[in-house]
Amino acid sequence: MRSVAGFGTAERDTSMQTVFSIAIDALAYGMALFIICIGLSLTMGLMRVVNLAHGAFAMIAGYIASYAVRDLGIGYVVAILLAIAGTVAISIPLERLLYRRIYGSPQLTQVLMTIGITFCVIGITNYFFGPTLKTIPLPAALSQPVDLGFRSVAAHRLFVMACGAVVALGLWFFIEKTAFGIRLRATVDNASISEALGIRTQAVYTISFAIAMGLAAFGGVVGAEFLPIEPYYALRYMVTFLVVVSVGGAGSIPGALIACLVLGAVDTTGRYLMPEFGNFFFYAAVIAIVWVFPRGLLGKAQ
Amino acid sequence: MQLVARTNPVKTLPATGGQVLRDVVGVVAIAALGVAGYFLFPDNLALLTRLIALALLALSLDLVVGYCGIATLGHAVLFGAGAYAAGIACVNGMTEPLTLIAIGAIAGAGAGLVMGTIMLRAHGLAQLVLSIAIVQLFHEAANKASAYTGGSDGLAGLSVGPLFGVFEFDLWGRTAYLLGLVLLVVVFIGLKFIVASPFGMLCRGIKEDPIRIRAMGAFVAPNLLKMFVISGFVAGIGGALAAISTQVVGLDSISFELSANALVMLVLGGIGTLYGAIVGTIIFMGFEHIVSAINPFHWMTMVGVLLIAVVIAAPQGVSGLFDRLWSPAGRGGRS
Amino acid sequence: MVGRKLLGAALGALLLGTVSASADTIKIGIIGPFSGPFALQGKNFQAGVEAFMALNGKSVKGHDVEIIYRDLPAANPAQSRALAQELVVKDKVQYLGGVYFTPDAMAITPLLKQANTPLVIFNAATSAIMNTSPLVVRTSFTTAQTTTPLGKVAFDRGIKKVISVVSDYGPGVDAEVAFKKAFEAAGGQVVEAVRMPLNTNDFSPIMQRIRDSKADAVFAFLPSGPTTLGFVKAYNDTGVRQAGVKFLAPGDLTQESDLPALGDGAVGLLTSFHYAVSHDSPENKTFVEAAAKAIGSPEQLSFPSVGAYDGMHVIYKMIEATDGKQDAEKAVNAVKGLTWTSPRGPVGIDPETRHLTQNIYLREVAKDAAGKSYNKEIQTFANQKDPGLAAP
Amino acid sequence: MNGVFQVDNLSKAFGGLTVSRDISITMKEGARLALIGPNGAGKTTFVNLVTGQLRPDSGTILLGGENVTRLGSVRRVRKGLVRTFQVTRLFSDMTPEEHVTLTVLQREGRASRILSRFFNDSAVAGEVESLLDALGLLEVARRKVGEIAYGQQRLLEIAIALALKPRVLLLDEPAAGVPQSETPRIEQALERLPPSLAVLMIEHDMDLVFRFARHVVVLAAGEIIFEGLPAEVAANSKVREAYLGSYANARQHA
Repeated sequence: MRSVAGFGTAERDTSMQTVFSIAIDALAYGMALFIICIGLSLTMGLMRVVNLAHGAFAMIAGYIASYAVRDLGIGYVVAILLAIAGTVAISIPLERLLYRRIYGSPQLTQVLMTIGITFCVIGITNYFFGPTLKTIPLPAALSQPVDLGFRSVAAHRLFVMACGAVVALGLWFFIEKTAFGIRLRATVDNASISEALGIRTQAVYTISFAIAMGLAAFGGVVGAEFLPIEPYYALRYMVTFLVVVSVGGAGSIPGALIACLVLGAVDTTGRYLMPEFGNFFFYAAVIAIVWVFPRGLLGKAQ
Repeated sequence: MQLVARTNPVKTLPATGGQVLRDVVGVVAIAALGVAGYFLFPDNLALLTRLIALALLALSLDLVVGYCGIATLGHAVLFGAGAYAAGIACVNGMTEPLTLIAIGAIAGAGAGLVMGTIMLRAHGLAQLVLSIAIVQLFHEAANKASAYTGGSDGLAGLSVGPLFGVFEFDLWGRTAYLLGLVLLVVVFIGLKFIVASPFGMLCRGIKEDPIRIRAMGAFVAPNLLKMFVISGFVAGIGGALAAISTQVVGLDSISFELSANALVMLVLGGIGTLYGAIVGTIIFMGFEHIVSAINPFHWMTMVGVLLIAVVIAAPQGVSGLFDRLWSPAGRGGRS
Repeated sequence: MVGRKLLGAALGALLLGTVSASADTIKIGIIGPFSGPFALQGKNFQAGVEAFMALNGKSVKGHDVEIIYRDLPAANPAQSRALAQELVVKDKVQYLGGVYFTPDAMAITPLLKQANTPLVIFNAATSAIMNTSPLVVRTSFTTAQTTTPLGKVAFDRGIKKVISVVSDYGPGVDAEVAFKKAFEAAGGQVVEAVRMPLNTNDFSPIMQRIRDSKADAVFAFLPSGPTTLGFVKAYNDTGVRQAGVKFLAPGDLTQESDLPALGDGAVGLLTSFHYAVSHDSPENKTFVEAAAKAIGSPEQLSFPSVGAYDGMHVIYKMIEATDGKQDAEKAVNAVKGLTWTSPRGPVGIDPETRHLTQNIYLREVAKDAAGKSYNKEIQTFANQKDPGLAAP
Repeated sequence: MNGVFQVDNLSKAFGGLTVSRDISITMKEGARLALIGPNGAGKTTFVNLVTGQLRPDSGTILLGGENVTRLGSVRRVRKGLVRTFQVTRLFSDMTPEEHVTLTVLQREGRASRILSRFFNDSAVAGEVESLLDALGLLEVARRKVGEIAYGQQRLLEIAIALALKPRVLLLDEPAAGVPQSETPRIEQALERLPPSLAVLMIEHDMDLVFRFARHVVVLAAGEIIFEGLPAEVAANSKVREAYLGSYANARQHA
């Protein structure tokens, strides 16, 4: 009798461990998605630009970071900062020259323009850096496994989760509590009145765009362990980013966070339980969520 | 009821005729262009046939995007349904080409019914995402059902019988091209009638303001669904044509990539005119073909530049640009 | 509108019509993924072709050879057929070569008879292609061919229980079936066979399943590139490797161009394949030197290059046999039973199947003196035919 | 009291906020009723409830004796309950002729037809012309709506409504946003509405109300506070308090 009972407990322990283990994986993956996607949520929700080239900027950052760490031997954290700065520096002239023309344009025009930009970025990257994968070596502290008691987790995954939390809180504070956030929201609500009130809306747009690109860059580098950097990155994950942002409700930080965590959890659990139908779970969840929340989880009414 | 009862209007409106004339010219131009293509590029007919199949997809997409205002990135579902239906029928012994086209059209219409039913639930961005989810699910389903579809290896071994029992689908692709051209012209004329019909006007109205249409006493969703079915019918013809002419059906025919390409071609040409769909397909595919032949390794950048240039130079699409040139005074108000 | 379109058409004619054949030039059309996500494989095709021509000259028996490359970025049979048709009809190529993906090859084979053109496949690795036309010759491998020896070797190394994890597409399923058959024939047991979607980004749930299965080893097949990288990373990060689960795979997974990205995580992985860039022979040394020069940087060199190199060898033999005349049947007959020493070792064209008979090697990822990862060949299985074709 | 249109005890609340409370209205054929009230009184909510854009929490709506409370907005229109919009809802790319033709075709159940031409029925064309003529829109019949004057757009709204041959017509501020110079044309159009038609008009312009209405209902905070003849409205102290006073004040300040 005792042995049977003992066996039962062991069985339950293992299954609990499995649930925890899956939850941790799901959280890490969801947070990585969140960091990359939140910038897109801002551009789509606040600036009303369907920026399909978002992934292209994340990819540019990945290349910069990879080059910095591998070829210049710069430290990981400095490389992240460098990648963000570099990506923003590249994005600002693009905003001036190209994006400014499509603010307020029909969505389809924006799609055409940003797909064009994506193609160019892919082509140019391929030309200069070749088609191979580029890794961003992690510092020793992040590449070790950390023992959580019931299993070991790569320290990098914990780092990603922490980054996600910091980004979510920081961004929330920035948009809700700072003077710039107020200007940004005012500009979004009514650009012409804001302009009349003395807000320099063009500058607000430029800065918002730069912030969104900075977030893309951060996400591209930090998330590279999940979504490896290669020239086709920009197209390969375009759909995932677009889906996640829309499901969350464009422009909503908590919405994007919930969407990433929910979809991350569905994806991870689905792939564990029935890997052969992994994509079915993900997209069925997307359809179900959109069916119940036609404007996205926390999307605002038109 | 006095207003309605009065039958003798003071002034009489002249008959409408200009638009009809324009459309006759347009159809003749398409047919002439097609025949010219046959003689100018006798060695590129397979490519041109593929162009026609994709033009049919773009036309079908225009019905939904341009006339109903529904953005979709999953339209290849309808194309793929037609292609696979024709392909599976052909592998199972149904080799008569026109029957295969009909089978494709019906399958496409069925897929349109399913897709429309799901997509009409949402609006805007959420709708776009639904379309993506649907095309991914169908793609996955086609991959899973490899016993019927050949999965990722593609459905091969289609041996299509000769058209009318006489004209073989051969290496040079003349039969396939001419069949495609005739289908394109017929479909185009049919669609011109449909978009000019009361139903077409109703859909244009729904695109601009569904609430107004409801206040006029017309249902919105059933009409949009109807357009989805028509759109599926056209896309299904395109898919079946692709299956017949290439004798292989691959997963790419039901992919997000194909859907996105079709949308790019359509927007490039200009939405809501039907001409834009054809012009966009010719420009995109022609440009891609030329630059990828010149430099097979780095042509993608050039295509990107083309798209950006079009947005800057002709935000309404290339046919919009043409419209402005055609009647510089008339259409200034479009924004 | 008419004017505009005609202008476009005329321009197109101008651009397309400039290639005209000189009488004494034999053209070879090569279709491959030269751009897009598989551009690296396409580049390897080109490197193999250019290396062969650099070493063996640009003419055969006085006939000049000209190569025309056509880009087919992803599996797209309709486009593939259109390109092949154009190459045959317009560019008047006498030989077709290349083709990375199976459906693309399937789209071309029905054309060959009427076109009187042989197709030499440099890569596309599904067994069934060879049955679709007698004018196809293949100088690459099939997944069944490279995988089958792994089943026996795994059992011999004391592995009794294996979990198979493959991407859910043609080659993945081929690999699973071939491994299972060979491993179970040897006496082992495949405890679980998992097929996962192609576009999986996070593999940790799969790793959890591998752990749960209590297998001694995991047999894996994924398309090369980002997915493989993610899989190998997860294998290391989630402690599956530390738990002692061995890693077995066909060599597609540890192709040389991916090794720098895989890094230390790949060391010790066991794969079976027909070619390693590190293969120790004078023929290979010459080849690698020439191909590295062609591709620009030697790290990008990988297995499609040798498929292309040997493919060119076969095409040159065909040209020799037909003396420059277009006769597909004669050309194909001439290379049936042909044997030669390829950079990968001794090879021959099986006269029955027209597929390459070759050695398959068991390799282990190791580090060389300079700290670079490479595939170290540790065992040879000589003269392997394609089991997929041998037993239909 | 039985009429062509009868609303009984209609109520609606959003969360805790009651926007309509126990509203009852009866209209006979040929009625000319004005619904007035200060901003936020719930007038447009009332129209939305009656036409089916919103679901009432309780109450019934009878049209010609038939209970239509559970019908959707489209079915109500088809039964003859037609509205215009406070802010014009028109298709800027289409012409007035196309608007009215589409409406007539739809009324006859032919708007969803694929296999017929839009302009090929002389009976329809004749009806469209007479409607446009009656509202003075004939000379702009072939211009795009985006290019015609706002007053003409308001008239087109009425033309569309009339093309549906309504039994009950709800006019939501027909003169809103129309420049002073164009209001006479609107007034003229209202005067010439078919006499048998029951018309309910929401309006802020009191001159227009007094000229048009034979009966006035005043709504404040979602409740009817007055019902009677136009002449009595000004005298009613409740109304003065709730509405006219503040309205007059607002006007003086403006």
